[in-house]
Amino acid sequence: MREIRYYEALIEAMAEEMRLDDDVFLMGEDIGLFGGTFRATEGLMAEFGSRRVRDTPIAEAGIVGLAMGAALAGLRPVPELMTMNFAIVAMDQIINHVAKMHYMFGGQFQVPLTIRAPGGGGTQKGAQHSHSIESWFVNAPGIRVVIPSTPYDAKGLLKTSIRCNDPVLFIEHEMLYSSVGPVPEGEYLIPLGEADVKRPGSDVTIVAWSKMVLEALRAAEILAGEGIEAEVLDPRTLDPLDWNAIMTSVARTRRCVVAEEGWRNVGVGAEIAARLQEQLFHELDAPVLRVGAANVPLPYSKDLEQAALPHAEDIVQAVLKITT
Amino acid sequence: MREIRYYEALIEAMAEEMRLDDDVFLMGEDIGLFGGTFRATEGLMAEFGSRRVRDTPIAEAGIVGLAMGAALAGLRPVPELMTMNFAIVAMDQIINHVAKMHYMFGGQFQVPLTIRAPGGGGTQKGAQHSHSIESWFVNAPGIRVVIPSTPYDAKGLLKTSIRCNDPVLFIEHEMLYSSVGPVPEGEYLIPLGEADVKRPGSDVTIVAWSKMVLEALRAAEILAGEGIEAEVLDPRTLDPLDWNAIMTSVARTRRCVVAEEGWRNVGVGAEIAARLQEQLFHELDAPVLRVGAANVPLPYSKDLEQAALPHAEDIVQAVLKITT
Amino acid sequence: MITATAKLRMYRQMLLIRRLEERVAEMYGEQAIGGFTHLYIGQEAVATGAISALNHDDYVIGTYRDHGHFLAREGDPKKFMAELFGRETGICHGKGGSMHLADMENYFFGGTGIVGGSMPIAAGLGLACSYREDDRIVMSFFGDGATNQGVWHEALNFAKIWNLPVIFVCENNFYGIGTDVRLSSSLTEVYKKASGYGMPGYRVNGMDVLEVRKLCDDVVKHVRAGSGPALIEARCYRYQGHSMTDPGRYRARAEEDLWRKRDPIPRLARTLLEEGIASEERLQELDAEIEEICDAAVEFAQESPMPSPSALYDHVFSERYPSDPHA
Amino acid sequence: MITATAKLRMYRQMLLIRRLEERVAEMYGEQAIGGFTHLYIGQEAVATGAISALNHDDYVIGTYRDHGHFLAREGDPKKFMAELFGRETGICHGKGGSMHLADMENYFFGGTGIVGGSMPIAAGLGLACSYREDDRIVMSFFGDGATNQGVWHEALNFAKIWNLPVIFVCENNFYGIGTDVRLSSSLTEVYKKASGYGMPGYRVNGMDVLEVRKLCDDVVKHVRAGSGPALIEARCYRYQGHSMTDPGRYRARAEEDLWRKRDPIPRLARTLLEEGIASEERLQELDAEIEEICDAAVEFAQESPMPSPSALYDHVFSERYPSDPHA
Ligand SMILES: Cc1ncc(C[n+]2csc(CCOP(=O)(O)OP(=O)(O)O)c2C)c(N)n1
Ligand SMILES: Cc1ncc(C[n+]2csc(CCOP(=O)(O)OP(=O)(O)O)c2C)c(N)n1
Ligand SMILES: [Mg+2]
Ligand SMILES: [Mg+2]
Repeated sequence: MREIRYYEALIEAMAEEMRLDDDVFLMGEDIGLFGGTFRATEGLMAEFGSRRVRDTPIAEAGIVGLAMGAALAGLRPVPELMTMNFAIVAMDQIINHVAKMHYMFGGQFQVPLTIRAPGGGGTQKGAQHSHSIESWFVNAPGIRVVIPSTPYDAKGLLKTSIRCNDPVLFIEHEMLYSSVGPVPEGEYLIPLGEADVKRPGSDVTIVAWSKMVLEALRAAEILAGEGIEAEVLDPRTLDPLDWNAIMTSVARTRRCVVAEEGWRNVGVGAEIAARLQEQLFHELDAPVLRVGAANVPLPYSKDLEQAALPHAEDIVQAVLKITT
Repeated sequence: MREIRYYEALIEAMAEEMRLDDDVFLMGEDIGLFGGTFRATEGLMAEFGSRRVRDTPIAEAGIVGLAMGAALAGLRPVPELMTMNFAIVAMDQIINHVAKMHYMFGGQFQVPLTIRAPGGGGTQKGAQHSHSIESWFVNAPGIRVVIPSTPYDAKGLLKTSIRCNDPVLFIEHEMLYSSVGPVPEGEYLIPLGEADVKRPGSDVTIVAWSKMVLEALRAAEILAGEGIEAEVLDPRTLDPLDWNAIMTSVARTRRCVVAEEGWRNVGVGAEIAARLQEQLFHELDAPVLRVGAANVPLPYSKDLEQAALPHAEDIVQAVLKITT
Repeated sequence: MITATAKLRMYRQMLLIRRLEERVAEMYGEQAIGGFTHLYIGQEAVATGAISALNHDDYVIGTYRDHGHFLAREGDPKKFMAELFGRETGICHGKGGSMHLADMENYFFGGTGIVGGSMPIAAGLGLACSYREDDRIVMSFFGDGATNQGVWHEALNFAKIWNLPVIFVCENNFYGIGTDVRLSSSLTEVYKKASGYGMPGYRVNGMDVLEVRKLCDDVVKHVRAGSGPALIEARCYRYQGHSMTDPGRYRARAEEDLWRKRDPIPRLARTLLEEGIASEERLQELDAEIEEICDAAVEFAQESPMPSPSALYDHVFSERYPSDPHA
Repeated sequence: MITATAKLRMYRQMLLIRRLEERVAEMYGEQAIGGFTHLYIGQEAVATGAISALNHDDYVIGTYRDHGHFLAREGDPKKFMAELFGRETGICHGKGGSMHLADMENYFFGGTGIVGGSMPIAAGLGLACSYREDDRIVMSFFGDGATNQGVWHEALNFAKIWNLPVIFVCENNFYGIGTDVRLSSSLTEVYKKASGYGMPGYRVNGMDVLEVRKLCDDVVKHVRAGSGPALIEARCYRYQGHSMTDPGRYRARAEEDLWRKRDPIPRLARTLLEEGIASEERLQELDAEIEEICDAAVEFAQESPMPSPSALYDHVFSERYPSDPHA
């Protein structure tokens, strides 16, 4: 199968949906003429013009709010926010408006909106550009949270998100944009709420998403060397979250480590650990351990930043703690 | 000891600190002439005038940002946000600025800022006024989270917060303002990070904060009727969080229920449950259960709202599940 | 030129809003209604005059002070009252309440509780109109206090640079809760804020429904023709407290009296009589009609069932998945 | 009247910024510097002229494009370069990097990465000045793109209603990353946005350090005297890409050439020579001096240690508690 980059998969997904449906349009900062800070909209203005690929002022709350209004009127906007940290600027529009309108109006209006934004650190962008805050959006009901780790998942899930009649926060990762993976020619969709086993294993389950899937796979390699077969489970979407797949896998392996790039303290991993011990209290052979970012804003200095972020080695350590 | 209301305790704390230190001042929407939506600043403009009790425009990001600037310059602002839902409007200022400046500037500036805001539902204010989102602020490092349940704790902790050289998010509760409790005359401080046993017990530990402490105490009464002695532990501050007290209590009772008003999914309770099973895996006689809000925006209709919010009865059910 | 029928319809509309809200106040007192409830009494001329200049399928959006706009949009008084009672038959099935009325059939997008929060959404509705090149326009209502909120600025800028068909109607009642506009706003003549966006700004007497209508007929014509967004400041006054719980000590008695003399309803009544559009008798008939509508609305609300407990998890999403709570 | 010494100092200042940033570009190429790095080259006259009109203890705050302001504030070139190298000896001990320079000793409050985010903070610094009635003032630097952000609006409104001593300096370089100001802003003559706040607005040629200084001397005098906030638009041009990774395809070659002819450094050099303030030789000496400073800065950075791993948990809070991570 052909291999393409993560950002190219995103471009294909958007282009295909835009060709199929004139209601789909893009808006965001420097997504048009400039082609997108991370090239994720490259070439789209050339094909679709400035009506459907709209460069905006720097006003995140406005971007989300305008997209929200257009969605209420039945269009399918796909706004891009340059980073998840800037999504915080639009937090009120996303949480108090986008995620609540359908409910508080008793289902009268739908909000078919897909907000794209990359999270993640690792490139020394410091404390105001690099954080992973998916946990807040999973905590608050009313918005789907999609967070693919491979080009294949990125394309299939973005197409599904754009067709979804509910708001979706589609979280990308700065370090994944240039990653390469197999993506079939032509159209396919991946349903929300279906986890994917990125590597099968029998001794321990590693639940990881976004860039941490790559770290988990590296960890699994290392662990295989130690004779430990780790299963790497990628939920791919955090709302809905495929509890069934997680419970089934851990019921089998009886051990679990959750790896996320966000702050570990009150992260999504905490919810997974909490539910595992609720539902598999007697099946678990060891505590569920969590790997995540250190409880600090991300520092600029390379070594410090790396020390703050979770890596394969941390996952290995956690697995060894509960398997030996 | 005399008994006063929660909001009166807050007023005393602010008035005392303002008398002691001219650098302390208040700002917020309708806190002056109007006396505060929940009366928590009543009479302060009369005593301190409009220089130190400042009515602001409706601009939450601006309110927090201006307070932040004043704090950087060495003042001790105590801005009020009318509800936690409106704090979301100021989310970028709080998370990307207030919580990160000290770190990202290598400790050069301090941010002695205390942001006051009430969370909580129960009065049919609907989906945009009633949520409890403390979990986000506990997830993000750099800001202290204080969340008192009684007039006594409210006064002592607010005074400590105002004197703290780091930013504090001081979370009140709309349903607690008129609650009454003993508060000694004169000055006292309560250190951050010290949990308080609101009721001692030996059979199960109920960790609860803010209004849920009242629900937990009601639950403990009911459980006592069933011959179950519940210990009600109120951390009082969520950052720093008194892990020591929680671990010690649960190591003794071997059972724990966490009760919070925020959405249970990825709430602070998830972190507590996750750490308990990490550290007390072999001591726990039963899974740690969590009680929290249903995974929905708060509906207006009274019965629906009550159904969405956690109550003593839910705590009782959870405790019975793990004790019988 | 405003026809006699139009004038009579506006009178009826204002009276309906006034009387229904008087019932709301009464029912709130009886605790049949809860939460935050913000009355529109005194400002009826603004929503009535402005909205009457629109087509049925134009888009309208407002704030938590939304009773008047919902009703001026021809929302059903029964579903209105039932919503405030939190009943299953309410326009939002009891999920929204007073602050979050919305009405899909009448293109009324609510009913939002975050001051300023509706501004970019209004611009977004305008974006949809311009994107589809239908000849709809948008009317966005908000208060004087909202104009100091950041998203207000963003929305006006977006509307201007993209030439969106949006009429921003500021209902300047001179207070945001208890805060005088002079304490909160660097420009107290709100219409002048339009200059910061190269947008036309107009001021109108919001206590005179005919003046409001006249100006809006004009502005609607231009905006529909593609002239881009406009800002209207309608100066008005709310006769009640900010919400049902507001004692309202911050306003001078004399000021309140002055504005009560400008009550838009008797004012239009005088015109109707002077112009021979309606007789005393006709107006009394109208009163009676409206009383009946109010009675029927309250009765409908009282007799309607509460939402079923299972409704709690409805409408979080329109599409469900197995792992959703109680899916 | 700007003295000869002042002019010479400004020349030296601009040259130092230019040369140091050329080193930054070089070091970035060698991957000694990472993250987002935004060069100020071309805009030196703005920070240099404006900040030279301030007292040492006035407050200054800027954006991620902060090298020029940090240096114009007399920040130490060594600590500057060390910070960009992420070293322990950096002004922020390596925690901030290029976007987050700050300098307590010189009252420079950074260095913020959220476009518009520094605006209310600047007003808050002004609030502190007015609260204490010291005669400090605040100078806040930001770009054309920032003026469309909501907090920009809130900050100007606050500053005006509270009469805060803040000078808002917009460095209009006509682009926000690749977006032309004409596509993003309803008023492209940014200084006119002041009218939306009843605030004086001024425009100045940001490529002429003497004009910038002259205007700022004036505005500083008024603001310090209590006349309230003011907005200055300094029209300028960045010669490099938005950040080190920007190919900059969105600008026309002709436009770039035009602005390069307006380079503020040779321009001032000509004046210095014409007015006999400095000779060719003196200017060459200056070049040499500054080369040495740059060499020393780079050397210092290269030889400085990386932060110790334990520094990771320092400065999250200034006061620690037992339950803090690694307390
Ligand atoms: C973001 C936000 N901040 C504060 C509030 C609380 N609040 C509700 S209405 C109101 C005053 C609004 O005044 P104005 O815009 O003039 O509208 P009016 O109530 O006068 O119609 C305030 C401060 C809110 N609902 N949302
Ligand atoms: C809230 C936010 N949105 C987007 C960005 C990404 N970004 C960084 S600089 C920039 C352009 C800013 O343009 P301008 O204000 O004109 O300043 P200039 O870079 O031209 O000096 C953008 C969009 C950001 N840092 N913060
Ligand atoms: Mg008002
Ligand atoms: Mg610019």
